[in-house]
Amino acid sequence: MKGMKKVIGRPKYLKEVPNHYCPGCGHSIIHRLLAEVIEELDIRDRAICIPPCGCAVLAYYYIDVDMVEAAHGRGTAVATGMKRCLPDRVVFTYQGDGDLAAIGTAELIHSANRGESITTIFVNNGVYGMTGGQMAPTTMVGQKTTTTPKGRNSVTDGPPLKMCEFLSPLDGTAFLARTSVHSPKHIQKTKKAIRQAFQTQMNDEGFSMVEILSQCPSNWKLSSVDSCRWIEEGMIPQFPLGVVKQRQTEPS
Amino acid sequence: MKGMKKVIGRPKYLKEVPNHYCPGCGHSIIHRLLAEVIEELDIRDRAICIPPCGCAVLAYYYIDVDMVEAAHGRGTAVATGMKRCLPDRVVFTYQGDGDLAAIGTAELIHSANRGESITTIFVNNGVYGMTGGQMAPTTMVGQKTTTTPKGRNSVTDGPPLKMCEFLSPLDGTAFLARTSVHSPKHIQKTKKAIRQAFQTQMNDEGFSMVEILSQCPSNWKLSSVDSCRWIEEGMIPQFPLGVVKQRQTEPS
Amino acid sequence: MIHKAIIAGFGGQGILMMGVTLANAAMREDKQVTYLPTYGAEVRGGTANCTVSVGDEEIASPIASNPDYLVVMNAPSLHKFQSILRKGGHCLVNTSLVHEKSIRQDVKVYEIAASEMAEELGDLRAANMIVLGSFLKISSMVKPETVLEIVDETFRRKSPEVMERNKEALWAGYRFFE
Amino acid sequence: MIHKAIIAGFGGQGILMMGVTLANAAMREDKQVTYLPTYGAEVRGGTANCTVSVGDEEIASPIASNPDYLVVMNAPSLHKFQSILRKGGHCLVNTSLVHEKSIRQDVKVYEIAASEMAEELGDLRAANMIVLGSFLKISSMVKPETVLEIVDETFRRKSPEVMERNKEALWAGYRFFE
Amino acid sequence: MKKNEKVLLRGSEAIGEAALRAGCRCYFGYPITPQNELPEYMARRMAELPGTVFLQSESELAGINMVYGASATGTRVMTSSSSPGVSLMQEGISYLAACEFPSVIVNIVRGGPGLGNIAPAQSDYFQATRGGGHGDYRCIVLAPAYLQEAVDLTYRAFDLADEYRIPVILIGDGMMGQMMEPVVLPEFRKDLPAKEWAITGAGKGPSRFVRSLLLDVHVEEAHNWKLYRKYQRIERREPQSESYATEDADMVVVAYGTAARIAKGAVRRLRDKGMKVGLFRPITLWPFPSKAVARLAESVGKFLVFEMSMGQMVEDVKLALNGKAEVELYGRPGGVVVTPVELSRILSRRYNAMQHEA
Amino acid sequence: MKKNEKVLLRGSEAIGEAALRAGCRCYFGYPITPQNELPEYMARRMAELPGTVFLQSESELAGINMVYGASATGTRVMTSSSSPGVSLMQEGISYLAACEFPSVIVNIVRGGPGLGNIAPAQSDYFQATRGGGHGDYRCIVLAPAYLQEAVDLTYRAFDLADEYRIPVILIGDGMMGQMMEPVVLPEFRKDLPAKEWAITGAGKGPSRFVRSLLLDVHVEEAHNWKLYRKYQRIERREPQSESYATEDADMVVVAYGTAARIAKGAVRRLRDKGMKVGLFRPITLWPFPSKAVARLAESVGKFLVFEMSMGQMVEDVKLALNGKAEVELYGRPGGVVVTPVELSRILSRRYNAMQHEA
Amino acid sequence: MKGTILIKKAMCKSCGLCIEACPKGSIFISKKINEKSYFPAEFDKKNNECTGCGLCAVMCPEAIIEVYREKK
Amino acid sequence: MKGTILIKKAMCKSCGLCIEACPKGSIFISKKINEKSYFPAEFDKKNNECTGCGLCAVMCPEAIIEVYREKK
Ligand SMILES: Cc1ncc(C[n+]2csc(CCOP(=O)(O)OP(=O)(O)O)c2C)c(N)n1
Ligand SMILES: Cc1ncc(C[n+]2csc(CCOP(=O)(O)OP(=O)(O)O)c2C)c(N)n1
Ligand code: SF4
Ligand code: SF4
Ligand code: SF4
Ligand code: SF4
Ligand code: SF4
Ligand code: SF4
Ligand SMILES: [Mg+2]
Ligand SMILES: [Mg+2]
Repeated sequence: MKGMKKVIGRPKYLKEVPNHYCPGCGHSIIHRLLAEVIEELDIRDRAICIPPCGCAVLAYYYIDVDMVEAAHGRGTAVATGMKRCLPDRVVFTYQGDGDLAAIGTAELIHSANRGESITTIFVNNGVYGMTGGQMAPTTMVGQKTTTTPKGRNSVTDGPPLKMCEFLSPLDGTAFLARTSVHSPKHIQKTKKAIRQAFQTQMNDEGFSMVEILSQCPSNWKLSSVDSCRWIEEGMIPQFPLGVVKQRQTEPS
Repeated sequence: MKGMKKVIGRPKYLKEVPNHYCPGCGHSIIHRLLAEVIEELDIRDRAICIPPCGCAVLAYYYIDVDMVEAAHGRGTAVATGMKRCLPDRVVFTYQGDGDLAAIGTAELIHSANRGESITTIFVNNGVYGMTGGQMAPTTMVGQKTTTTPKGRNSVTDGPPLKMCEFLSPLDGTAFLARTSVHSPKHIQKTKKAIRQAFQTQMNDEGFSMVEILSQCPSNWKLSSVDSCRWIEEGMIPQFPLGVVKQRQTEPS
Repeated sequence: MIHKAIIAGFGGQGILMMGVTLANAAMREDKQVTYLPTYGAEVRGGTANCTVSVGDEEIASPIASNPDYLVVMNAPSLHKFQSILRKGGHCLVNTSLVHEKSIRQDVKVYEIAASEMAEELGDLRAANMIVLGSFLKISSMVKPETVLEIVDETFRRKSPEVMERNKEALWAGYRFFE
Repeated sequence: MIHKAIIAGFGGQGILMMGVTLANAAMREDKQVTYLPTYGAEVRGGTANCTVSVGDEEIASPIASNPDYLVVMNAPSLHKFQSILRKGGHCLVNTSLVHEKSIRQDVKVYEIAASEMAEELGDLRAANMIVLGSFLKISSMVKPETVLEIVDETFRRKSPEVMERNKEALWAGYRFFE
Repeated sequence: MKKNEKVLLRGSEAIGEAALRAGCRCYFGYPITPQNELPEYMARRMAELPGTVFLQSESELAGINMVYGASATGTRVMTSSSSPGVSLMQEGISYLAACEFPSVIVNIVRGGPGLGNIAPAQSDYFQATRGGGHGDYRCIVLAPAYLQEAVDLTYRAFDLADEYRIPVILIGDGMMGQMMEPVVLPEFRKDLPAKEWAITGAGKGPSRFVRSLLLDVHVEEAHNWKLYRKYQRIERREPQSESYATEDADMVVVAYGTAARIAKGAVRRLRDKGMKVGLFRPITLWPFPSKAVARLAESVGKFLVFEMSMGQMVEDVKLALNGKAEVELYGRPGGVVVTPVELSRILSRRYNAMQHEA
Repeated sequence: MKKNEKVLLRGSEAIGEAALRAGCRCYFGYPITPQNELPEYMARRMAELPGTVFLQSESELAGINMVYGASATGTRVMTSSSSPGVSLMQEGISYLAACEFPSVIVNIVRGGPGLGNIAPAQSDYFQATRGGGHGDYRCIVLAPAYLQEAVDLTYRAFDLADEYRIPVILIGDGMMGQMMEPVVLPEFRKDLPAKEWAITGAGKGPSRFVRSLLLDVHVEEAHNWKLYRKYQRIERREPQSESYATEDADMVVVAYGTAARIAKGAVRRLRDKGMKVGLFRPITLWPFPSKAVARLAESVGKFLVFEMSMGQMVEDVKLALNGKAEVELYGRPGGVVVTPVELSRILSRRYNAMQHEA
Repeated sequence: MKGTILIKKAMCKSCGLCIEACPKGSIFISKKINEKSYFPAEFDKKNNECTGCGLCAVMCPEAIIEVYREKK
Repeated sequence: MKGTILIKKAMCKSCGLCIEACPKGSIFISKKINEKSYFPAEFDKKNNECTGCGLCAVMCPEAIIEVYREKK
């Protein structure tokens, strides 16, 4: 474009293909951020992603790094196996809330407690996206899902789990942050948090996780724009944003 | 005995049989306390115990209440199934630290978060007793076990998990306490905590757990008396005793 | 004899509803019937389709690899399914959303601008009922009266207005090919 | 020919060590050998025992359901195993801890107050070596020299003193039945 | 809904409704495609039915152990999942079998191994019939081919589970789960008999326990033989199968579930062309209807096993026939659903080859 | 330790040491009796060996998925457990098979089902050979009967796993794990070939991925057939067995592992008494040495399968013989270990009955 | 005009998030359906207020918006 | 004497915890082995200082100590 300079474009490591995500889905935004951070940190050669069973199961089609698919919930165990064999790689799992906070609870907690030098990108959209919108451990009280037709009942189903806060007492966790991708401002903050998490790993400080509130318009049965509003008004009060833990380690 | 009055004897619901526990083992003390509390609360008719895979697997031979053995780590899931079908019974799991804090992590956390109206008697002896003294999630840093021949290394194995503190942020937990059975005084406190936990369940206030530091002379390779000393000097500093959480609910 | 129809379109077009209505009508007529939707792919896509099989003998496979009828409500569906329509089969096309022509010469094609017609009727969402009406005309899988009965029962409880509008749409589509 | 011995006693008596030493010696003599301890019951008990099989042909089962030799280091072990000792078999008893007599008349019984002897030697824990020495005498599964070699190698690195004391104990037990 | 009225139901809903009518009072499960409609149906329906428990478990592992707990109390209980989820239940199923806790487990099988896909498949046959868990045990395995049969077998599954104190696996696939067919629903069960073995608190009586730890090998062996005798009883009494056009057949296709539907369509086509082909359809996969198929071998020389897998049931057919007839496999793994037309082509080729040889 | 020197080792340690010498660099596992000595040995030894990873996983479920991760990087990796723990690994094993990740899994089988006991048993045969997980897949299953063989097969297991990119299960029991026998250890493997399929970061090249999700049924089917062809290759090349005193035998006992040792003892006794009895011992349980046993059926009329279970391998023997000889089962479940003497009594009774009939 | 954007319409899913994000109202939904049957977002060339701020691109889930600014 | 205890020696495992717990030194380890091959704890009848405080019984893992106090 004559007289014009490109200031934003598609990141280098986001493959030039259409994705399968629903319109307005937060996963696609998060994919882009990962591609950007990987480019900026120049770690494409040594990054390994472990995509989940969940809507992001096909992440290998989109982000241009090596990947190994994990069984549902076992991402951090797989990452542990890989990282222990390849300590100089940047190994990260990508997990949904069902994957991470329900079926994968034990693996997550023990990986975090061991302080595995891995990073978890935790996409909290409050539902099981891929399987069609069932209750997730992070579903809000009162939220209707296909398995809570009358809304999540805190008495029978329990309240939503706040994973960042929950993990923070564990010594092994070095960086824990909750962000969101419902507005440009929050997207930029998310990117920063992802970068910090990777950096934490590269400094070998311990386990790092970024929990990202992410819109699932299809299963929330809201428009993309209303989904962003729901994050702002419905979710953030329950899941406050910010760095939940950042361990200060002496420079070594 | 003439002129004398029996002030302490074997509790009614502790069966009159020798047990299989090693000399000085904390499990046997805890069994007795359970029998006493069940007698005092008069709930022998409606108590159901779910013994674990662990040294206490044979608890049904000793404590005179109905029991259903659970697969290793699944106690709270089994208890959930039972209690949901029999809401007026007093359902409690009996679990070791390997059972509860390693393989059973996910079931424990989700049962606690749902606020299942069950009680967990959590015997923390810092090792896998039954299988011969391997590292448990609660093994102390530096402690030698058969799988940590050079002592638990917090870098590769992570530090010990403090389960009471870990569970306390969960809304579903109503009563959480850590006690010990290494001295008569602490034994009495443990009994009180067990009673409170059962009472919590009977008031339908939510999930209750008593974590009990318990001696395993055989695997610690210490005498019974030294084992008690190790609890006092080695474990309690890491696992502070006391009521960690007691939810105040309005009388209903 | 068994007849099979594939109905295909977007997610929100009421495709599955058409199929279920048809299947219910067939059941009411005591015919053998199966209905099969494409199901909840673990990965989302924008399309929906279903297969209805109706006949007087046990239906072996609920899948139609060679359907007698094809109802296409959008362009991708035409691309996807036209090749498997049986020779001499019938293809009903909603031309409001499908602008291309079928490339096959060996099938009968019926065209209806259902969305426009629905707009005229005052309810864009009734397009599926219009097409269903047309389908009843060009096929003979079930009687239109039975479908009316089903529509009546389905919507009466919800809203008599919607029921009336749907019935109207159904007849409009039916009459279109008279 | 294959000979089988069961050695049984308390957990802390060095029972398994006796068996392993025997097995090592048999291996050194190029015999066929298996060693089988009772293993880590998921539930603890106070007893320990092991079975050593030595022979010149492949050993089928490492279990002895009908052993040629029985070495009992405590009373419960006598109760547990005496009935399976083969007719005419040999029963070596540590009378320091086993006060009852064997009830069987069809076996040869050898008695030694090993604990007292060990105390005399100045090391109560050497009782197992004394009994092992006696066993070498009454059986002929392996040569005492080979066992000495093994004991030498096992303990030399740890402590020459302990080695010497064990050897002494071994000979004392051996000589007891000379 | 009037009595005996036909209703058009989706497979998963038909199964769910039949379960509720059979007295199922507890459902524990975890989402997985292609069976999500079943828990979702249970969630909706159980919210209305008093005295029922619907709980979405945190995993299949937790789910099967909740089933174990509920069953221990004598409650009729069900879970459902699909292949990977059912793999996670194997330890639990082994425990259920060992403790003789009745339970109904629905497996809507998908393509595998691994994550595979969600298309119809029959590759969990071994897992279901041989016990994917450890130890000697069996589950009754029911494989409906029609939704009416799915309803009837689900209803029956709870009775079988209670009668024999055994886990019962109902096996289907995504096609069965998603399709709709007219069905007549059975009546709601009332007054289920009490289970005197159930663990419900000792009351005034002696305390009891259920466990599978049997440290004494002779006790464990006795328990194994006790189970074995039960399994033999089931093998004698409960095999079920359908024979179609087998009377004068020269060749018989053996297929179950979805594959059997397709096979029946294919057989019909071949019969129309005058080929003497029949269909044998096992309805119970375990106990396998060995006698019935062996009886056919008295007159039939060739059996063609059609499975949506690389060949698993074929072993049971061979075991049943023990060399008495030729057994061939036509396996289509990975979720491919062939059409009756395609299958009829395959069959006619093999039929003609056979005729040629003879 | 000198080269080729005999050493007296406990079974579990022999397996552990052989694994390390085979180039195993990673061990993940969870305690369970009767195999605790193996992880304990690995913990001790790996603390000394640089570049190795020992990690006690929080469960068998986590353990098998750590194996999966390590294997994905091309590292030789092992886990071990016993029956209930192996049941928990079934999903993971299915994924390993699907992704063709080489791995070695040791199952020191115990009595079951459920918690059972820790005595020697062979009741996980189905699980190991048929795949207790979901989907069409196979694992190579090796069943040593002697500790030297345990060493050799463990060593070989890693090569097989790499060569065929397949999970290999080494199956033993508590007796094998606990007993000591003299063994000669193999040399430490050096310079293992690089695996170009391993996922280690893209480097400068194109990025790669490994997955088992294959949504397109035709792609999944192609993958299944690819696996199938591999399995057929293994079935052609890798069956191993031992025949003992079968040349002139009228009756052959079929047994593996511990049972085979006992059977050999019994056979020797019977031979001493002049009875023409032999032993066929499968060393690979999958691929089952079907051809070898079928060849025996040319001269042998009766096969007696001796299993420490209610009868699982007996199916493979029947399938192999396909009616060509009589197959009988002598099964002892629950952890009971019969003695050679007892077994020889059983055998001689059956032998005499057979002679009588003939 | 300080800035402009390019939308790869063929890949647009019509989620509307760019429109919501644009402070200048420079984007609208096109009336012409794309190959994927979505009505794609379109840059309003007449609006002329685009500052090249990039918010639309930051928001776009499909990463199909390129942002250009006048060279200084 | 204000108190006394009864130890069911046959079931004693000689752990010594009662001895450690007794403030009065009223318990000792017997020299006579029991059926389980343990040297059981024994009440020191001569010591005569037992107060019946019950600490030994509270501590005993085997729950085999009965405590008696003088009737008031
Ligand atoms: C063992 C097992 N159980 C269940 C599933 C089915 N499954 C696939 S993804 C998923 C959950 C998806 O939810 P989440 O993790 O929140 O990811 P999202 O799709 O919302 O991003 C489930 C239950 C599976 N693949 N494996
Ligand atoms: C699935 C499974 N894995 C492993 C085991 C073996 N096992 C039995 S008890 C136990 C742990 C015992 O430790 P803990 O829970 O701390 O109880 P303790 O014996 O110390 O009281 C283990 C690993 C098992 N029974 N099942
Ligand atoms: S279902 Fe939800 S999470 Fe999944 S792709 Fe669609 S919007 Fe995204
Ligand atoms: S091993 Fe430890 S926990 Fe188990 S019975 Fe012995 S002392 Fe108690
Ligand atoms: S760059 Fe800024 S002003 Fe221009 S279209 Fe995008 S959001 Fe609007
Ligand atoms: S944000 Fe992207 S995908 Fe959404 S409407 Fe705008 S350009 Fe299209
Ligand atoms: S009751 Fe008190 S004083 Fe008496 S023996 Fe026991 S501890 Fe000692
Ligand atoms: S505390 Fe009990 S078991 Fe221990 S020594 Fe005293 S009486 Fe014996
Ligand atoms: Mg989610
Ligand atoms: Mg413990």
